[in-house]
Amino acid sequence: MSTGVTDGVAVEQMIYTWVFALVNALVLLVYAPLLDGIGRKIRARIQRRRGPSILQTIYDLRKLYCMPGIIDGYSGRYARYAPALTMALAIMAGLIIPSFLPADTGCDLIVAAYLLVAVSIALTYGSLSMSIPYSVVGGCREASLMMASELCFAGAIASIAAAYGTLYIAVASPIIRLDPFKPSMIIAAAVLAIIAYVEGLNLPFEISEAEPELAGGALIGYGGRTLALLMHSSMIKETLFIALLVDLLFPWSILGTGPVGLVLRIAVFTVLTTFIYMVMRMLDTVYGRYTPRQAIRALKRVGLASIIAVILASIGW
Amino acid sequence: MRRIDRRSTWVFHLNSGSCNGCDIEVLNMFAPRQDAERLGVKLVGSPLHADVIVFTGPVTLQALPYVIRALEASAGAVAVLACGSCACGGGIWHDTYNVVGGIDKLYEILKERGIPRPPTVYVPGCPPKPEAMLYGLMLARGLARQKQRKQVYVEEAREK
Amino acid sequence: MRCDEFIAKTGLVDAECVDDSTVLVRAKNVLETAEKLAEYGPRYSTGVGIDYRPINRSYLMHHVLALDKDGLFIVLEASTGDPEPSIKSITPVYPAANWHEREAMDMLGIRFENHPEPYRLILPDDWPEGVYPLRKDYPYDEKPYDPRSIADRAAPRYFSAKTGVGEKRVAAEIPLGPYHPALHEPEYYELIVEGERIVEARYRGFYVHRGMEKLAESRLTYNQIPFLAERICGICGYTHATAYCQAVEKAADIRVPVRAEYIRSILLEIERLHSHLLWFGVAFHLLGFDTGFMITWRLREKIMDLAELLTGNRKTYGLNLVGGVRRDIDEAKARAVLEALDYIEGKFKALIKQVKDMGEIIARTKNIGILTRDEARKLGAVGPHARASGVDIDVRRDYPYAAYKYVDVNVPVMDGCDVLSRILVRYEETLESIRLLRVFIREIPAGGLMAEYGDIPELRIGIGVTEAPRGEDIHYVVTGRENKIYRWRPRAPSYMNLATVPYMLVGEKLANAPIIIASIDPCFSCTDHVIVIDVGSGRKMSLMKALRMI
Amino acid sequence: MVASRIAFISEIKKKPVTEQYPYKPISVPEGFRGKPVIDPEKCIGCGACVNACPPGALSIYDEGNYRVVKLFLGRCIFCGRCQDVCPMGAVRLTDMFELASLSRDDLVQEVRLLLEKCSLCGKAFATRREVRHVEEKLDPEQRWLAHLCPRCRALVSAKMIGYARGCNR
Repeated sequence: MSTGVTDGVAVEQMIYTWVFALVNALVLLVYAPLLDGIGRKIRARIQRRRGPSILQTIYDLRKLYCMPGIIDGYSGRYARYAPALTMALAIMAGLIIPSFLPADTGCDLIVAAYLLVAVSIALTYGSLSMSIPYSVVGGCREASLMMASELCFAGAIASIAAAYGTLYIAVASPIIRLDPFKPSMIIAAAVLAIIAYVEGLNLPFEISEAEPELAGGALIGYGGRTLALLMHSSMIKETLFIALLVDLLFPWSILGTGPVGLVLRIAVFTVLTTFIYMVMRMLDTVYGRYTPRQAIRALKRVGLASIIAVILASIGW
Repeated sequence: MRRIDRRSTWVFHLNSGSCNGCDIEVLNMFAPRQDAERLGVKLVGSPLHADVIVFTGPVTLQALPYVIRALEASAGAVAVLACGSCACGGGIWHDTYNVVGGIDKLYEILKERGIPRPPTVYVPGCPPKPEAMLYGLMLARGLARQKQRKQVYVEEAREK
Repeated sequence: MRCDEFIAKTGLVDAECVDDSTVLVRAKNVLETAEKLAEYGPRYSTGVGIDYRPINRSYLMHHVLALDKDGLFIVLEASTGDPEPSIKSITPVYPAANWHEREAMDMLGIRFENHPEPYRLILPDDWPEGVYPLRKDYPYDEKPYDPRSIADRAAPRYFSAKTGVGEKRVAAEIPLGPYHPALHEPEYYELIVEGERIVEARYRGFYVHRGMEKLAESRLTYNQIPFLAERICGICGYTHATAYCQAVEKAADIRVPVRAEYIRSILLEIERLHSHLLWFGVAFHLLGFDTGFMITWRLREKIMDLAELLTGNRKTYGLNLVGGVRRDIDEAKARAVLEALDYIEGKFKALIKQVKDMGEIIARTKNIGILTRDEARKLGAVGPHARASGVDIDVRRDYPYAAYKYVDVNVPVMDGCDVLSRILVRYEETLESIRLLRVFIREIPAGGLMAEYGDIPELRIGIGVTEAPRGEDIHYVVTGRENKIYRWRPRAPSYMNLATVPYMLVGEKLANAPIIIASIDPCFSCTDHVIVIDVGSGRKMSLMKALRMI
Repeated sequence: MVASRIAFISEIKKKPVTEQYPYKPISVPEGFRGKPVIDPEKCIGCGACVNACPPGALSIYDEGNYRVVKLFLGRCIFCGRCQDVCPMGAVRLTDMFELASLSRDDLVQEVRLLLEKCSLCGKAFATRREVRHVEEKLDPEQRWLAHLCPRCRALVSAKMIGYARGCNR
């Protein structure tokens, strides 16, 4: 699609792509908090509680969006821009990573990774420019966790690149799949899943917002609308990590094209992401919290696995 | 002032020197039996996130400055839930040398500092049942009817 | 050993028997006598300063030493004259006397010679010098200054909610907490670190000082104080009410009916169950395992129901009066207790078994927060905390009271000395509580609930002691006239245990500080009241910030 | 290790234990110590409860022609001592616990009882009901004594004892 703009089909294709992308991003805005609500319900049920309505997170966000933004008065200037920036980056990631509709924006895995990491960085930097120690600590924890998991992410990308012999890993490409018959790709898929788990702030890796230790960590100095933006964007980020995994894992080409294929894609995508999310939330519920050290140590092992995946992939396994 | 949201209420727990009885019952609201989360109530750790402040304790002199700081920081809060006898009226130690004596005395001090008195729900009890606190929250949300009213009985003069 | 045997054995000349298990030693030279008594290996239990001026123009300091093996209390009395009261400190001999002497210093203005840390402990920092609230000439309801004047006191800075304005940022000194911002609990530690090792820990607390002792001897009467005592602590209040009543009963020689003793014991055990389950929940929550919190609190709800059924309220049972109890336990209620116990026992065992399988939780508790046996003894640690360090003490067995006189109590002792041992000791104790409750329900005799007694004699000493969920709870009472108490001094178990926390923290990695503080069961953890001072730069920062630097 | 995690997750199949409280009322056991209520018809204003109340939630004072017994729930610790000591059985702890209210004023119960004036000195000294209560316990010929304030009563009875002993002074 990168060829001539004059080509009518290509133009039509491009319009479709970006309309799809827009729809994806918009639906994500609602879908991510909905997933969070489902997660809270599951958590409650495992704890034998009735739990909130699955729309609860949406209600919470609605309330926060209706409030004026509150920021700790002693925070640095950057802290004030961080919420909007984080949201913008999250929406951008939502645009280019194909989710419900097959928006083939030519999204490269590396670009997707960069954008998702940028969401975390924006959030972390905001929390670091606060004067509240909890916020700073939360930011530091988030940063160290991010660095450790991004290293694993890089390993997974490298193994895919090695397996397919290309540095352009189009997420929507029907060719590049995490082949379930190749050991290296199985490991890569597992690593990607773990990263999605870690980045989704699930226990035992939920160390940056640790409620009993840090009282909300990075988010503590924000209130009202700014808090809503940050919470909302990190939910979107979490959902996009799962979306990326599903995109790379599922052989979408078997669904065919046309309206039927489209509907099938939406259904399969929704079911798969919801399912993966629910499993993650279940695990989250039955784990205790690592100390930052333990978390990094655990991620080191994942990093080691991803290096093995690179080696396996380069020898063709 | 912003109205309280009926579907989503985040509470921040502020202890001003209470005996822990009320504090545990506040936590108990979120235990499986009562499960306040089903009503959209969430306990938050930052006063900036709070819609409602759950206030316990009689306000000791040692704690007073901290309490004032915390109330000043909770800009988004729209109501206060004064839980227990200590918060409502100073409790058994309402007049001792180290106790300010309940939330109303605190409001007097706050008034001089230019902080208006927020809408307050008094929840008596020593400690109140978690359900009584939930009821207080529902009252603050406007979803429950107040049952307790002032009762005055005046004996009528009758011929002997 | 009985009191008179002890006096004969030691050859103390100025000693007399208060009752069978209490010796009063009137020391001319308190330090010398204290050193002499130290040969018998006593544990420092509590220290009581008394304004005795209305009686004989002197101040008294009563140090209570406990001989656990013999079930004997030694009251070591030192007295001093009026204008400038001064007594030799015995803290060099008994480190555990540190806080008690400082408290007497704060509240009565007694000076202790050679005290290693003569700093303020109880009263607010800006409390005026020379004003001593526990002196008899100080009115209980007089505030030494207008509360408004301290509203601006330099409290650790909160963050302001205004957007964008304010001074240039400074590192905040105290972070706010999970459910409790500036204060949830009367604890506040200053940690001094070198790199990642803690080299010193200091304590400042008593944010919840409510002037209770003064209130008791001024406004309240004998039978009102049990309700005040119950409100010392919202978690283990009933044990305080019982200890107080036992103290007065001992002073006035009142015999409580046996049925009333059983009822007291049943409720004490119910309170222990509720308190231990609560602690398990909070510990799990701190370790990030919220499901564990929910499960224990779900089981605990059954205990709360029992309390409500037996006493009419979930907490603050309000059951005790001097001389007995106010409510009976009938057949139906006894059956409800047994049913609830059956429900809880299996489920609780299963939960702990599952938790023992969880690697991340074991890793965060094993070999963390070591308190050696010697340290525990020296500092006077009590309760499950001491028992997890191999100190074999339990008031229920050593100084039997209420219905524990009639049954055998098994005391679980472990020598892991770490957080994990404290968890396991409390687990064993929970099961023992369930067993004891079954025994009590089975063996409770018929009889009255309240003893008959006349006027309570004046100026008698009474010591009431119970095993609270957190350890030995000792109430010291001097009776007064006009239906009022002369001096009442409750000493909660956490008072002793908190002093051990700095010792557990010193030398530890900073990352483990939160769960260590929680492990003594200070009702809730106070991880957020910890300040860290870096020796190198002299800079203060929060614990959590320092954690990250590791 | 995995087995215990699965055991935790499998709890999801069981029914939640949550009650439906604000929507469905909950029951409290018999003997629950809820809101204390003074039965104004029975109360005689003797003040026994005020003396027994540990926190001082109950107070008693005279205002005009009335003696006021005031109960401030906001300070009440629900111990039930008032119920124990009330000679008339007028104070009772009910099973009401939903006491939350939007104003402090709503937490007050007042019972205003008419005062009786001493038939000698004319000073108000007790409520009419209390006088009547004492009267009923006395022999008919002594009933007039109940209408005297404690001071006058002491004077009068001292005189009477003097007469009885045959002392003329």
